[in-house]
Amino acid sequence: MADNQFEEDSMSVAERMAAEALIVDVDGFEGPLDVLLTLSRTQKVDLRKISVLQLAQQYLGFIERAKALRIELAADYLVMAAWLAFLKSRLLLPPDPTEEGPSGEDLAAHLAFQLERLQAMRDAAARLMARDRLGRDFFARGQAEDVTRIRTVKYNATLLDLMQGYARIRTRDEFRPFVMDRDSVFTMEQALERMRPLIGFAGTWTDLTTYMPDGWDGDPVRLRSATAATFAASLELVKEGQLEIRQAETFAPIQLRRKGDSS
Amino acid sequence: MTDETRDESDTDSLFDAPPMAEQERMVEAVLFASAEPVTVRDLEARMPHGCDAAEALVRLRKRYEGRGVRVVHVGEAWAIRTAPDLGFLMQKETVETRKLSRAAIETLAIIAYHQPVTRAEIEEIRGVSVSRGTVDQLLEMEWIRFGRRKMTPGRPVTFVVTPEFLDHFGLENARDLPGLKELRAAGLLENRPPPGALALGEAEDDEDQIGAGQPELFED
Amino acid sequence: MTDETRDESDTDSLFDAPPMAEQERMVEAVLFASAEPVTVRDLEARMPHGCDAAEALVRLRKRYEGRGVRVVHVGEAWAIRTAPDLGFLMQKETVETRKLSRAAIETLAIIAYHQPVTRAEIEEIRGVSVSRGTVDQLLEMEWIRFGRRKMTPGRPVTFVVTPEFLDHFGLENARDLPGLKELRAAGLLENRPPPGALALGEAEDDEDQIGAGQPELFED
Repeated sequence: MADNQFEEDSMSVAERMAAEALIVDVDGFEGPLDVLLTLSRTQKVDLRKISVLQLAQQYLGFIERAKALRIELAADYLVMAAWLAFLKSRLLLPPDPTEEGPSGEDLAAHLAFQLERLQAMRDAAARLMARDRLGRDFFARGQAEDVTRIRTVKYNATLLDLMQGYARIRTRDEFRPFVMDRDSVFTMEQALERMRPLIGFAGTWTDLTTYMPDGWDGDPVRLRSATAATFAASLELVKEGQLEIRQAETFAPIQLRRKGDSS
Repeated sequence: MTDETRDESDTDSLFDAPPMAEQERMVEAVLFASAEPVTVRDLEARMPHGCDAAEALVRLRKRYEGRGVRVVHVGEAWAIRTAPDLGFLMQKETVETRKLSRAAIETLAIIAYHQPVTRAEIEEIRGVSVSRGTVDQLLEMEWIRFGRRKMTPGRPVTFVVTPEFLDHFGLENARDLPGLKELRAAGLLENRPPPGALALGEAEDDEDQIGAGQPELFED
Repeated sequence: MTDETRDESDTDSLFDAPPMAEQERMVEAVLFASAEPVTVRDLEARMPHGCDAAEALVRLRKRYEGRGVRVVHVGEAWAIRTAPDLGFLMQKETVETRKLSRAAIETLAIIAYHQPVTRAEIEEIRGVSVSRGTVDQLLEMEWIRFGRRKMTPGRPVTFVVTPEFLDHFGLENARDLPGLKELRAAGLLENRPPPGALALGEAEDDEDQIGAGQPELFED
């Protein structure tokens, strides 16, 4: 695919101009890899057969000239230069068997792969942008008809909600949390004490949260404690055979019901 | 349409107009993509020279007869519109279940326990004013309705619960609602009253009083 | 259309679904009415119970073959779009797409071909850091969105292309990207870690992850 898609004929002129521009217009490049890719075009070969050594030299030359012109180079250009200098030495010197790490050939092959991959992505981008496009070559409905949304809201409440609501008013305890010794801890004993009388009314499946004590839902610490205690208490009541408990799936609401015909 | 011959006969112009089938495609695409109805004139201005948009429209219109959309005449112009019998598809109904607000539950509870009850009485019991929205919502849900007017000054309207309410909560009548004594026994009233409001230890008086008061509320 | 027989055979449900010809009309009406692609699920939600929107779509698509508008598949959804060869008629409707920078175009292509891909991987491929503005612009155009996190250290977020992207470029799905197969065969969609010293500790996990994750995204 990336075979010979660049216009090779105009290359010499374009390349010479690019080489000039390289120095003047560092800003126009999208980083060191982009510069390397541009430089690689002077070799006029398949990116797979590119001479990385030659490329490294070209790049180092480019950096030198930029320095001479006192052009400020971003750090990554200099990092690349250092890395290419290292690569160059590895490629030129005979391999040292005592030395650890990848060979110069491996590093060079990887750089060639990176360049080829970047070029492939550029070609792909160009092909993508050249496709027939919505709003330019093909069109959506100009006069879309809106879907009228008819939204019905169904409100729900249980008898327990109703009674708790009434009890709340009659006792005016709305804003008074329970008075506790440890005021952020709701014990399982307390939860049990609270739930035992309530479960008589739980003939149908009722959400565990409806058994939560009033005034414990604000502060997350208290909410956690109350939830844990209420849940533990419901398990206790299930164990005692007074309640049934169910949960449709993980994280689904936990529901409770008075055990069938007990007493 | 009886003019199949016509397309082929248009050979006198230097640049032939596209075949009629092609013109039909063009009209179709333009009508589809245009944000507004398009006139024949506008169609022809867009189409290649020598096209007969009026003819293409006639054919296109015929093609769409009985389809899900139709080519219709809008004033001087043409547009594609949904067939009128399919208008129902352009509506989306959604049902959402929501928990009744606390204010609504409390208001409802007071009406259930104290019916017939006036708005002023509800406010007195709740200790806060009752918003119009809350009452409207309960009325709309058909859980409460207006009862007879009170024979007190101003003849205020009262609220009572409806058969739908009883049905929803599985009650035979409002008297089946657990009384305060039972609520207390069930632990729903066990919370201590706020300091100052009702002294502790008066619990029994309190109970008596409520026990006495409540039947009266349900008497009619 | 040769589907008269099938409609009558659908008689086992209590409420018969409308005949297929009628279902086709409905799908036609809904697709015409919407500027956005509509999913089969959404179609069926709007059509009467028991309808087979997928089947109706297949028939409708066939019916519009070669016409001025076409029934196209966009990701999980379906839409009607004008035939691309008639774009010249639509100067008036042409939308000026915001000019994308070279960085944005390349980033988009990398996301499309390598998805799900992390920012670090994009940077590795381009050899330069990806500016926030570039990603923001693509997100804002709704051509890319966040995908699931990678199971590599730091659990980096990934980017994937959206149905809007597919719609814009007239792609049925991400597998239809031009040259995708060839690029993959040439190994150019691999995320090869740099050899030796420069490789980070997680390079191997990373590769496994990508090797495992990518086909999955394109396969379904």
